[in-house]
Amino acid sequence: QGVVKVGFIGEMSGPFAEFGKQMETGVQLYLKEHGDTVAGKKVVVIVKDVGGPNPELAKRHAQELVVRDKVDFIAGFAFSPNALAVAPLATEAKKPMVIMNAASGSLPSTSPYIVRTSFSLPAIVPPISQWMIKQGYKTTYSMVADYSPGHEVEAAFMDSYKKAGGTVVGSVRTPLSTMDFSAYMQKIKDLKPSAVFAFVNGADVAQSFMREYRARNLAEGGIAMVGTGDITDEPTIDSMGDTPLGVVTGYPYSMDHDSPLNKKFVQAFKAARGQQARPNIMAVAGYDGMALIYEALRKTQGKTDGDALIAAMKGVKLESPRGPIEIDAATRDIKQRVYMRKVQRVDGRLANVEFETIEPR
Amino acid sequence: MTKLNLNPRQIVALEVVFWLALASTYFLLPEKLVLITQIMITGLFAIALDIALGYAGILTVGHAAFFGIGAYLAGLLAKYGWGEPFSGLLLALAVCAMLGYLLSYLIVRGSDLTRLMITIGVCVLFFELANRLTPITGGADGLQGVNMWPVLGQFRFDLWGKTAFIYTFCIVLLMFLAVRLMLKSPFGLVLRGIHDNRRRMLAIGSPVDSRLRLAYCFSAAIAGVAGALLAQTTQFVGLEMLSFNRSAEILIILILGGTGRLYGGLIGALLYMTVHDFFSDFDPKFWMFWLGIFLILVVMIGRGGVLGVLSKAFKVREQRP
Amino acid sequence: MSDFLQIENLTAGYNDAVVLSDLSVAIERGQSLAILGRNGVGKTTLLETLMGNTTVKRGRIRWLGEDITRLRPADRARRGIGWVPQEREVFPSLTVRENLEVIARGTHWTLERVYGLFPRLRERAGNYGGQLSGGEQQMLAIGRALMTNPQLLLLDEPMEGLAPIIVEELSEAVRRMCADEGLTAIIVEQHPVLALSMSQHAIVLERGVVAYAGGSAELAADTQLLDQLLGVGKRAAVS
Amino acid sequence: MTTATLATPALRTRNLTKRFGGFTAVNGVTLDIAPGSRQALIGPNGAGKTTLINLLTGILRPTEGRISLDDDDITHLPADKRVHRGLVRTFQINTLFPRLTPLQAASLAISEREALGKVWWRTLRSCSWVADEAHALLKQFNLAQYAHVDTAELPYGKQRLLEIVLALAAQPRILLLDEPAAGVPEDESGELFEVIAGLPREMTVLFIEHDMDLVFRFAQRISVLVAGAVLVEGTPAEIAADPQVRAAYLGNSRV
Amino acid sequence: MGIVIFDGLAYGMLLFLIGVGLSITMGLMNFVNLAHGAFAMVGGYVAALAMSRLQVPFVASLALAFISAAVVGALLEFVFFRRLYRAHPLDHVLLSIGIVFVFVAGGTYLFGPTMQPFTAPEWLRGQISLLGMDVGAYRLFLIVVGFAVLAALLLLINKTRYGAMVRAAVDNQRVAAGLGVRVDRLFFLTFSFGCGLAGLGGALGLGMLGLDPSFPLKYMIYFLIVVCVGGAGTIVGPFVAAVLVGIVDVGGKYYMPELGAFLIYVFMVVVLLVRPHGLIPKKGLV
Ligand SMILES: Nc1ncnc2c1ncn2[C@@H]1O[C@H](COP(=O)(O)OP(=O)(O)OP(=O)(O)O)[C@@H](O)[C@H]1O
Ligand SMILES: Nc1ncnc2c1ncn2[C@@H]1O[C@H](COP(=O)(O)OP(=O)(O)OP(=O)(O)O)[C@@H](O)[C@H]1O
Ligand SMILES: [Mg+2]
Ligand SMILES: [Mg+2]
Repeated sequence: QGVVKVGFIGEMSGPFAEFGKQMETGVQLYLKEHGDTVAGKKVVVIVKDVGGPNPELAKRHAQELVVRDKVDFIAGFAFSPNALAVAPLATEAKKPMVIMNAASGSLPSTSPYIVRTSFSLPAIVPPISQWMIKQGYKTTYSMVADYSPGHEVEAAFMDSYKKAGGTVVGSVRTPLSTMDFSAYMQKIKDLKPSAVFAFVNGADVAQSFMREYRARNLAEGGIAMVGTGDITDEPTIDSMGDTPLGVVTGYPYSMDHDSPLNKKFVQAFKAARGQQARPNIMAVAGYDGMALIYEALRKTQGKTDGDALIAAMKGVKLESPRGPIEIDAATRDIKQRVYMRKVQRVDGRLANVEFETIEPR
Repeated sequence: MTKLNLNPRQIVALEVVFWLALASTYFLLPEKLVLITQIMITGLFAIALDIALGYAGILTVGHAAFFGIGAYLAGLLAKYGWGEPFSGLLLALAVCAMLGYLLSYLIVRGSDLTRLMITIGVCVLFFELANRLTPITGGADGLQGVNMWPVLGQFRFDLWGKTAFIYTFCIVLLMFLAVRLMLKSPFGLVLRGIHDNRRRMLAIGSPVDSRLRLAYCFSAAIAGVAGALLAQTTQFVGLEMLSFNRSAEILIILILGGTGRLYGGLIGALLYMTVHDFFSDFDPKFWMFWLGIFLILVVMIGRGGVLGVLSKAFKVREQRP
Repeated sequence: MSDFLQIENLTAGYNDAVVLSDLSVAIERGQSLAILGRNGVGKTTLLETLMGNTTVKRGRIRWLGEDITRLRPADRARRGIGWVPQEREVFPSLTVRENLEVIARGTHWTLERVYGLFPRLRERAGNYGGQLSGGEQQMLAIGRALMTNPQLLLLDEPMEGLAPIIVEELSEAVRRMCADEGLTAIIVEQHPVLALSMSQHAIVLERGVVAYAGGSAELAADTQLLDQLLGVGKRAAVS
Repeated sequence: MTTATLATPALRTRNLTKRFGGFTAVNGVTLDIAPGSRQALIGPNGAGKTTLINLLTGILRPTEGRISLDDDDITHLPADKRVHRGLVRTFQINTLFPRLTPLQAASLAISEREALGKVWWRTLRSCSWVADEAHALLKQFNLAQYAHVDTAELPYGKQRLLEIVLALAAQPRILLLDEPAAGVPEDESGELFEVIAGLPREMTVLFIEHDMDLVFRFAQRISVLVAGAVLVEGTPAEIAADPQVRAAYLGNSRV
Repeated sequence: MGIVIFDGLAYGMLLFLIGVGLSITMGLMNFVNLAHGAFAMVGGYVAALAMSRLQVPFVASLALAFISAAVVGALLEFVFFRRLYRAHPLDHVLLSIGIVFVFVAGGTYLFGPTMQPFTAPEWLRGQISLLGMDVGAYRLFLIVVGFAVLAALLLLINKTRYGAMVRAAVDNQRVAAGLGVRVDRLFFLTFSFGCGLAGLGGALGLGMLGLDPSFPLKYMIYFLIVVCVGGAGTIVGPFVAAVLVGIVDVGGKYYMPELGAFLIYVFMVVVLLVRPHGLIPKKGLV
């Protein structure tokens, strides 16, 4: 019996350990649920830790996975630079590379062997701005983390929000190391826009960000908080107390998405990681990434030729815990819904409750 | 404890053995070539730091500034159409030397803590600059499209990292020999003197500050070359190459190996990265714990890093200076 | 047998290097001792050993009937041994006053009394130790040792760098304290005449062993022996 | 004209003053030191002798006043440049290279003198004359047996000698010695001063010393500094006889 | 304007509260203690868990945070740090970084990689009207505690022999011991005290910075800035520096947000170029 090897490169330690663990849990859940054999081949996952944005280590791991371990797929990647550093290698080695988080817009175009099962940041922003206008938020202050993903989000937002007829009354890029958001919130309070559009760089930042939003009574002053789902990410939302209640975000996945598949998924996730654990988009992308790999292997009947595999992946449609998804045949990027959600208390915990679904164009 | 006596000739023999052993990994560990290549580059970077820290006594936790700038220079040159490897190295060398010399005016003054903070500050500022200049540097996503031409027009950088290994080995050896020569030169002795007693150096007529500036410039240039090597062999430049964390990590590597000891940087890199590699294979989630324990053990067993401990077991007969 | 201070068959040095070998000396209360010898014979090492700063290989040190060979330096000081180290070693980042007060114990010696002995220190009281002139530092080091109210005072080249007039006053003061206040001194000096005039007994060290032990007055009188041991007999005779 | 040149002092200060905060350590010192002279500087502890040397060598900047070397104003010249002009000092409190051997330390001083200080492209070993000269110097001061021992492990007295060796390695024209004999045994301090006295006639030597035997044996002229200012200056005989000096400094010591 | 300065002051106070312990271990005792944040983290976790699991009141949990960080500090001092006081500063770096790694990994193992939840007690939530401004109650509390700690430390270090003893022992351990200073005990107490202060700061930081296992690494530079810009080894120096850094940081974010991360580092470099020994240099430095 043949073996198919999947090299998984993720953040298993350090400040970003949760990222890697989410993706890896998703991967393992899929294996557990569907057995480790597909098309007559046994699937083996080899886990490598990069600990954070560390392109040369990611590339080294990838190179070793290809040369020494002879893997057939490379997967994982929470950070775009790690994925971007490996992209040329995937091209040269002709190995399909499944991105399970990295959200840089142009990522799939950097190698013909890349597919993405997570999401692209710029892609989820326009639905949010359109919803804001519909909601009557005509003036907005934009606040993004000062690094390239933040820049991408900012550009996408400015563009789509203005096109939809809104006015951006001000914008700021917050340094990654910002610990104290008091000045930014004060400024917003003084400018009185109808909403803030926010994207932050991490869960740790989101906590103090939300706390300051509440402490200054911005919500009471009629300034709504809207953002990408990163600011109310499930694994961290419990650490925020009541501060995010009422915040609206747009995102491809909520743990509280109402579907049987998702219920099963969440349950399995909790069984694997403990009752307090919360899956987020990375876990789902990991899960779907494996589903995609299985699907491709089924199509090639277990053949592991890179070109055949990538061809098999194009246009695949899957039912994911987040809803239906499709790998765009042209771009190899994911096509999926964006859900608008509001933070509410459900069963005594904070949840992103979906209230509107925007289908992909 | 009886000390093993070593005479200078035996030491040179040991050095040759060291480099031969390093070269032989090409045949012995063909699957680990990338790791060893990166170890050599990190070792070179640590040697660069050692010139500033171990020999000139300039406490710096900002050397990633030069490493990163070297990397960006080499990367940008290749990205914008001139992928010839040696020119990238030369460019990094020249620019970083110049930059190091200019910055030395800010750094070679004040106390240890001041130098520490100024170097950190400068490094963070460069990091932020690169982060801001996204159109040029790629920002946090990193610099893509670094296309290296074959070395000498012959040897492509291959998937197995063979070319990268040999190329890196040669460059690192070359730089190492230059540093080795420098340390045995009058200038090397001057640096040890300044480290030992700055006041007396002034009294024997040494323009201490200008000597330190030269050392800093030297150190910056080599750090730049190391960065360029990494950029070329990885064919990618990440913002992290400029980060404070990298500055701190290289400091740990150097201290682990032993400062002011020529081989400290290489040994430190070898040890740190293999231990890191081992632990992160063995326990990908908690390697940091084991690495921490390892560092603590090294300090508790003996001071002055690995070479500091070794040097207590051996006695080197002084050679005539 | 005295039970003031006894050094028995002491072998000591730094780590592996043995500097003092099989050295025995005993002194009694009020009977000060001069230690003479050329550079590097181990005079400082002997004092450092009394303070507990060296590696003792063999032998014992008994102080007031108690074996203190393994006692920690701080506890020796607290049992009444005052120390003036060779290179002064005042605390550079403490003011003169802090230097004196920081280790003050007991009441016999007070700030005022030290200032009385060295008026110069009073003038510089607010200056930092590191800013003092060499001689001022020397005074401070002596004053500091006195502030611990010692019964035994270890003086390692205390006169180095002091002006002649201060040397004169200081040696007189030490003589007086020994006579009137029950203080005992161990004096290491490069100037044998001075040291011998301040002590009752003397030893001459040669490469870590005692080459001569006897009365100070006898040694001072024996110019030939002085010349033989220290090469300074002629000069001593002249003055 | 020629007489005028001959009379030019090797080192001259005019109204040299140094204040630390409110405290005046050196107060309007005006000195002329003739070429080739052997001059002593004495005075009570804290009189400002070391501070004066620090001013002369550029370790401290004067608050007021000027310093000239061979008629050139060097008041603002950096310390290392003064050494290259031949103005070299030793330290009262050992200021050596604890982790270098005496041989390395001497070689270092010689290399800096020979402008080899920034030569990094050739080994020191290939400049064999440096080590040879260093060896010769160490031998002259009976330090040859310690040539390869770390300075930190040298007995104190030998370290004092190394102080002088390092100064001489710079081939001074004017040598400033701050208590060179302190800590050196009596017989050897005599020998040491013989060596100092035997230095080339054209070398100017200014020394601080508290050992009056040595001062009166070796000095041609003596300046007495009290409370930062020059109290008197004169020949040894004049100084010995001066009642003011006796009261402030000498006491009843045997002179 | 007023509110910006107030916020900056509060932020600076927090930096002072966490950083001042470092000024003691690093500035006064000359131990390059990069593990300072680890002790702050211990205090933070103890306070957070005491409050959430054991329902200990906030103020009592602050005391617990001080004590537990001091005990952990004492333990590590006894096993590791005391052996290295005389070692080269770079050995300090290696040891303390090793300890940081262990704490970060240990923290992740015990408490998971995510932020600790923290809810300030009722009386510290909301806003309070002060001088016509609506100021955060928690921030006001930080300012009050900051001044109290400052006053207490000044009394301890300047009005007792304790501070001089530590400085003497740091200047010259051999001689201090030879004159009767029980250096071991003195350093033990001082180090533990510095760690306790870190723990207190870590607990107070819960309401502003939050806490996760990477705390010791994330904020290391900030503590260093406060201590070095202020003048290591003093108490007033870090205080002034922390307040300045706080106000510059908050003011910069409000008035010149384009400068972003540049501002604080440019500020630091400029201050250090103008005053190489810090704003208020340690006495006796020449
Ligand atoms: N820290 C040390 N480590 C090793 N050896 C040392 C150390 N300090 C001194 N020595 C050696 O011990 C011997 C005795 O030195 P010591 O300082 O006791 O001499 P001394 O009689 O006081 O000389 P001096 O008159 O110069 O002060 C010398 O040979 C010296 O080289
Ligand atoms: N940096 C300084 N700050 C304040 N006072 C200082 C400083 N340096 C020296 N002094 C003071 O200046 C005076 C002169 O010191 P100096 O070292 O010149 O004396 P000296 O004549 O060499 O004395 P000695 O014979 O004791 O060596 C002393 O009282 C000293 O305390
Ligand atoms: Mg001695
Ligand atoms: Mg003096």
